[in-house]
Amino acid sequence: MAEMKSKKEKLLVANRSEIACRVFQACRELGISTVAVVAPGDEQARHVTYADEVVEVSSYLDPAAIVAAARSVGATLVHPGYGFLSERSVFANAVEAAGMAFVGPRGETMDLLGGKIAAKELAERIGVPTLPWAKVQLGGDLKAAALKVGFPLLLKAAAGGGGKGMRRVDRAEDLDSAAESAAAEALAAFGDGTLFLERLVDHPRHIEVQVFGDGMGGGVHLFERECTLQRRHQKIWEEARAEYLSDAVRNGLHAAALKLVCEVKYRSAGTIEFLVDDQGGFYFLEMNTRLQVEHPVTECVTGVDLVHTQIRQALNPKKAALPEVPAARGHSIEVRIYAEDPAQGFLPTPGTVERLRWPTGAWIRVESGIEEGQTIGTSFDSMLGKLVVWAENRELAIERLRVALEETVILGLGTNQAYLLALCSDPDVKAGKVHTHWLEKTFASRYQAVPSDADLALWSALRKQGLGAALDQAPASSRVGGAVSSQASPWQQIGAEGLKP
Amino acid sequence: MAEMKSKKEKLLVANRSEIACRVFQACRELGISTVAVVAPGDEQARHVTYADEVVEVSSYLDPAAIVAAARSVGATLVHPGYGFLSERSVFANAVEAAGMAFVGPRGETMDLLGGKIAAKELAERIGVPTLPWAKVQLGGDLKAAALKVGFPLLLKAAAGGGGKGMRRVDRAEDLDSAAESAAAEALAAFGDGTLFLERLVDHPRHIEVQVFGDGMGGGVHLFERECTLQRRHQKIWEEARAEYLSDAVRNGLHAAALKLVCEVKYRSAGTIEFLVDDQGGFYFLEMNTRLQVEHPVTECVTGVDLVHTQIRQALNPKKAALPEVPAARGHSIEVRIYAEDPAQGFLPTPGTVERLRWPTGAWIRVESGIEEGQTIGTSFDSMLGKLVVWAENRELAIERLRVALEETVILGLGTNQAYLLALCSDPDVKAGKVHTHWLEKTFASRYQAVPSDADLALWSALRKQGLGAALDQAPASSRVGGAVSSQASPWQQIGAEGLKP
Amino acid sequence: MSQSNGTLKISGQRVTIPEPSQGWEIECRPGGWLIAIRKNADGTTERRRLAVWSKRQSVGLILGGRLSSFEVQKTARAGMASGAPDDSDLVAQFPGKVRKLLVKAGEEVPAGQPLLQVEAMKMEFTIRAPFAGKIAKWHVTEGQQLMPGIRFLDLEAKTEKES
Amino acid sequence: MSQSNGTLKISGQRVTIPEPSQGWEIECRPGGWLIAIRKNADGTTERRRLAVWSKRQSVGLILGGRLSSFEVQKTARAGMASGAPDDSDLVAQFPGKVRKLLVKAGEEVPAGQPLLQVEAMKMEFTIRAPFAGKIAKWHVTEGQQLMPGIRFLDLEAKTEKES
Repeated sequence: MAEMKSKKEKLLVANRSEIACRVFQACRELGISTVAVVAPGDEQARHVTYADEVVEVSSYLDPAAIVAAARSVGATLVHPGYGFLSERSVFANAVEAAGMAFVGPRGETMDLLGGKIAAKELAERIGVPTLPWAKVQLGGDLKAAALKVGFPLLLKAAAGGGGKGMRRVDRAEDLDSAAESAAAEALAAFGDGTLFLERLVDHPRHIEVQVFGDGMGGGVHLFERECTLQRRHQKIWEEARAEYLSDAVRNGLHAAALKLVCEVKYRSAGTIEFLVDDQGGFYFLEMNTRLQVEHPVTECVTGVDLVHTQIRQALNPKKAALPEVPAARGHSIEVRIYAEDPAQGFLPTPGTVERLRWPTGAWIRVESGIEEGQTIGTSFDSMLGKLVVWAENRELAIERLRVALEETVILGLGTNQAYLLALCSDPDVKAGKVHTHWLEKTFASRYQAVPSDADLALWSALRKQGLGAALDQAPASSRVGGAVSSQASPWQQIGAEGLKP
Repeated sequence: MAEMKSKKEKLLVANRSEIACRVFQACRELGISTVAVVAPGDEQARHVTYADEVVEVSSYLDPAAIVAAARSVGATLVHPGYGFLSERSVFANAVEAAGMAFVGPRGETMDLLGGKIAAKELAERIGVPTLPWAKVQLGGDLKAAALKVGFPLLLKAAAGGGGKGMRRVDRAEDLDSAAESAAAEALAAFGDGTLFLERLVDHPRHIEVQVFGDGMGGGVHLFERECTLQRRHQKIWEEARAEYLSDAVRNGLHAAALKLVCEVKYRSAGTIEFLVDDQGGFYFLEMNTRLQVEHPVTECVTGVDLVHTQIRQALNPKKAALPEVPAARGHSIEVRIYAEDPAQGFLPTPGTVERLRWPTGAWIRVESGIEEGQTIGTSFDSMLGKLVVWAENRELAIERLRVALEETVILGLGTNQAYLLALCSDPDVKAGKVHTHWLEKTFASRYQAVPSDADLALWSALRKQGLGAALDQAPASSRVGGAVSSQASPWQQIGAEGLKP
Repeated sequence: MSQSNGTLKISGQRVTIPEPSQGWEIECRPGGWLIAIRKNADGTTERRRLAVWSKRQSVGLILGGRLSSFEVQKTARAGMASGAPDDSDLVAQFPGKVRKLLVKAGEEVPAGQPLLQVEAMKMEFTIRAPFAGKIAKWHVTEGQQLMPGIRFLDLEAKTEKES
Repeated sequence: MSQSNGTLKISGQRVTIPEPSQGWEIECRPGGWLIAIRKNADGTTERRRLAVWSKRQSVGLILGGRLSSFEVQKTARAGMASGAPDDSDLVAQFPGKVRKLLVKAGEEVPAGQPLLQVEAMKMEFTIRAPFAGKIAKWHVTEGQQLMPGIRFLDLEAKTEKES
C-alpha cells in the first residue's frame, strides 16, 4: 500500500453513473485521485458529483476524446467500466500508446475474443465444448450448414451483443428471410453484418465464470455466477454461486474458463459465459473482456475486491499479482433497478428522482447510480443502481433481498422495483426452475402491475384526507381522459413481440 | 426455515432505535412478525416506524409493563437488545413465566454473572485469570485490602457499568473519601452501593470474546473484538479481530471464554470482556449476558448472523443448535455516531435531523437509528447509528471507513463525525499504539474542532453568495454577542474533569 | 364500481379508483413515511407503511415495497362526449427516433394494428392503433427525432361504437 | 482578522469568520451537494464538495466528511458597549436537572470557578463562571428540572476590565 502513495496516481474512469462511482470508491481507498468524464446531457449524473476532477468530452463512445481528456489532466490510469469502449481494442491501444495504464485486458486480447466466431474457433481448438455452429457465407449453402447445426437454431450477429441481429429459426424454409433481416439489423447496429448459426438449447441456464489473468499465461477463477433471469438478453437478477449445479459441471466450467485465460494470456478481470442445458452439458458462448455489471456478487462470496485487484495489477504489471481466492462462502444475489415498466414491455419511464432512500442493514450492499433530485432521461442506459445481498444460503439471501427491496424508496419516476419484488416470492425462482426465456415466457403473465383493490382503496383514503393533495390540480398535459379503452399504453401495447426475439 | 412459517411467530423487541431495527430485519427475513414498544417522549424513534405492531409502555425500564405489552399482542418471543432490561433477571424470568421465549440467557445466569464480584469469584474458581481484587466491607479494613491488591487501583461498583461509581486511587490516604463518593454514586445509579477494589492496569487494551452457548453446557466462540478506543468506558470504535495480539493470548482468551460458557451452561449470545496488558497478560473483567452493540464486526468476519442464531435457538431450545463458525476472514471496524460534541467534553448536541444521507458502496454496512426529520432529545441514549466496514485487512478497513465517514451526511444537529474521521488518519490508531485511556489522555489534545481557515474562508464565500442565506436573519435566542470571551461553551468549559474519572 | 372516484392509468391499464377504505388514521413519520393505522372489529390493529409522492396527475406509491407509478385521469366533465376515443397514445411520451412507418395515409386499420416503429433508449417499440379507424394524416417522417408531445398521426375513429 | 465578518462559536470556541476566499464558482448538484470550483493561476482547478444546512444562527457544514456545527454570532452593533461580558453560558441549553449548587449568593468568584452541577443525558456537567464576578441571585434550586432557556443565576461582572 505504501508504495502507492509516493507519487499520487490519478485514474480516469471512461464510464458513468454506478460503475464510475464503484471505481471511484476503490481509488479513494487506495489513495488514488479520481477523474470523471461527462458527455453532453449527462451533467447531472452521480459520478460527476463524486470525482476529484471532471473533464467534458463529446461522447462516452469517442476513444480519441477520452484519451485526450485523460492526458489533459495527467491521468496515469484509465478504467473503462463495462459497455461503452470497454471492449474496443482501438481504445485500449490508444490509452497504452499515450503512456497510461489501461485497467483491463490488452487490445489484442479483445480482438482475439471480441469476435464471436474467432472466440468459438479458439474455444474449439483448446477443447472447450461449444454448441454446434457454422459460419454463414452470404450466397453460400445456408441450408446445408443449418442441417449440420440442427434445428431449432439461432442466427446470430458475429459482432453483436444484447440480442441485436438475432433470429430464432425452427424450419429450413424460414432461413433465408431470417438471415436477410438479421444481417440488416446487425449491419445497422454494429457496422458488421456477418452472421453465424448456433444450435438453440431449449431451456438453457446462463452460467458465467469470473476469471482474473496475470497477462503472462497465469490466471485464477473466482467461481461461477448464474445470470439466467434475463429479458431480451438483458440481465436483471444475478447470483453467486450457481445453485442446483452438479460439481462435475461446476468444475468443468472452471477448468474450461482457465484453459481460455491461460491460452490467451488474459490480463485483468474477465468473464467467460456458458450455456448449461438440463442434461449436464455446458457450451462456451463468449468471453466478456471487461469487469461485469454483476461483479459484486462474486466479491460478496469471495471477499476479493475485484476493482482493487485490477488497479493494483495496472499499477505494477510486472509483478504477476493474482488475487488469493479463498473458498467461496454463502450466497449472494444482485438485482438491477431500472427506470422501466416491466408491465409495458419494459418501456423506459424517465423522470426526476423526487425521493430516494436506499435500504440499510446487515449484508445489504447498495451500488447507487443516482441522487435525489436527478433527472433521468432516455439518452443513456436506464439502470438506476444495484441492490446486492449476501446470506449464509440461497433461501435466506432471497428473503434478505425481499426485505431490502421492501425498504427501497425511489419516487418520481417508474422503476422495476415491484417486478423484482415479485420475483423474490416466485416459487419457480426459489426452486431454481428457470431458464433464459422464463421471464418472457412464464413470469410476464404472472406479474401483476395493478395493485390490489385493498391497496388502491387505502391510497384512495389517503387521497381523500388530502395527502398528495396536488393530485386534484388541473391536468397540465394535453391528455384529457375520455372513454375507457382497454388498449392504451402511452406507447401502445408493446408486448415482447414489439422486438423480434 | 419451513417449520417456522407454519404458526406465525411474533417477536417483541424490548428496546429502541438502532438495535430494535436490527432485530426487526432478522425477524422479517425469518418470516416472524415484529412488535415495537414505545416509551413517552420516544414517539419519533425509527423502530416505531418499522414494526408490524406498536404498543405504548410507561418506560423501557419497567419489566411488568413490557411483559404485559407482549402478552397483549400475543408475542411468542421477546428480544431485550442491549442496555435497559437486557441483563435484569427479573425481566427474563417474567418473560419466561408468561410462557414466552426470552431471546437471550436464562435469568439465573444473569444473577450468577451479573454481579461483578460473583463473576470474579466464579472466574477464579475455574482458573480464568483475574486482576488482583478485593471486596470492600464498609467499615472493614480498607487499607489492608488495598495493600493486598496494590496501587494504583480502581474502586468499582459491584452492580455498575459504564464508568458509574468508579474512582481511581493512587495512594492509601485517598481511599476513604474516594470510597465514600463512589458508594454514593453507585447507590444513586444502581440502588446498590457495594464496591470492590481492582488493580489498575496502566495501558490496558480492552479485548472481548463473542460466545454462543446452547444452554446445556456446550458453546462456541466467534473470535475476539478490540474495543480499546473508549471514552469514560463508552466505546466508540470496535474492531474484529484484534490485531497486534499474539496467538498465545488470542487462544488463551478464547479458551477462558469457553470455560466460562460451559461452566454456567450459558445460553444464547454473550460476551466475555478481558483487559490485556502489554506483557501478554490477560485478565477477566466481566461477562455481558446480552448481544453487544458491536456484534456486527463479528458478523462481518465470520458471516454468522448472530440475531438469526439467537432467534432460531429461542424457537426450538431443545435442539442444541450452535452456529457453525468458519475461520474468520478479513478485518471489520464499527464506529458509533453520537449526537455529542467531543470538543466540549462530549456534551450532548440534541436537535433535528434536517438532512440524512448514509454512505453506500462495497462492504459498507449502515445500522441506522434515525430518519430524516426526527428530533433527537436528551432523554435517551444519543447514539444515532453505526457505520460498519469490512476489508481484506486492517489497513484497507481503516481507509474504507474513512471514505464511508467522508460520505456521511447528518445535518441539523451536532455529531462526533469529524472526531471519528480524525481517528481514521491518526498514526497511533493505525499502528495500534492505543489503550483504554488514550482517547482522553492523548487524542483529546490532537483533535481540532475548529475547521481550517481555508475551509472557513470557503464557507464564508458560500455565505456571501447567499447560500444558507437564512444566516443573516435576526437572532431569535436571547444571546446578543458581546465581547469575545475565551471561555464560553453553552454549558461552560466541561472538560473531562467535569466527570470524576 | 362507481365512476365518481375517477380512473387511474397504471402500466397502460385503466383502473377505476375504488371507494376509499374507511377507518384509517394516518400518521406522518420521520423519513417521509406514512403509517396508516386501522383498529379492526376483532380488536386487532392493522398497520400499513407507505411512501407517497405526487405531482399534478402523476403518483408514486410504495406499499410494502411494491412501487406503483400511475397517472390519475381527471373524471370526464359532464359536458364532454364521454364516448370520444382516447388518442393520447398517438403522442410521443419521451425522446426517440422514428424508425419505420408501417401503414400509409388513407388506410383502414383495426384496433391493435402496428402503425409505426420508434427507437428510444437503444430499444425498438411498435406503436399500435388504440382503436379501429382510418389514417387521416402522418405528422412524422422516417428518421425524424421525437420529443415528448409530438403527435405521430391523426387516426379517425370508425363510426360504429368501440367494442 | 477584521471583525467585519462577525464571529462563530464552534465547540465553545469563538472564531472570527475569515475573509471569504475569492474565485469560487458554486454548483448545486443532485443529492443536495454543493460543488465549489476554482480555477487556480497554474491552470489546475480546485474542486471541493460540501453539504451545508443552516437555520437562523446555526450552521451545519460537511466538508471532506468533516462536520462542523456552529453558531454565527451577530456582529456587535456599534451602539452596544462592546465590553459587556457575555453571560449566555449561564442559561440552560437543553433539558436536564440541577444536581448541586456549589457557591452561595453574594460570594465573589474568579472566572472559571465551578458554580453548579447539572445532570443531562445520564451525565453530569459542571457550569463554571464565564468571567469573574459576584453571585447576585440564584434562579434555580437543587433537584429542579431544567428546560432550555432557564437562567441559572445572575452573575455581576467585577468592575475592572476583563483580563
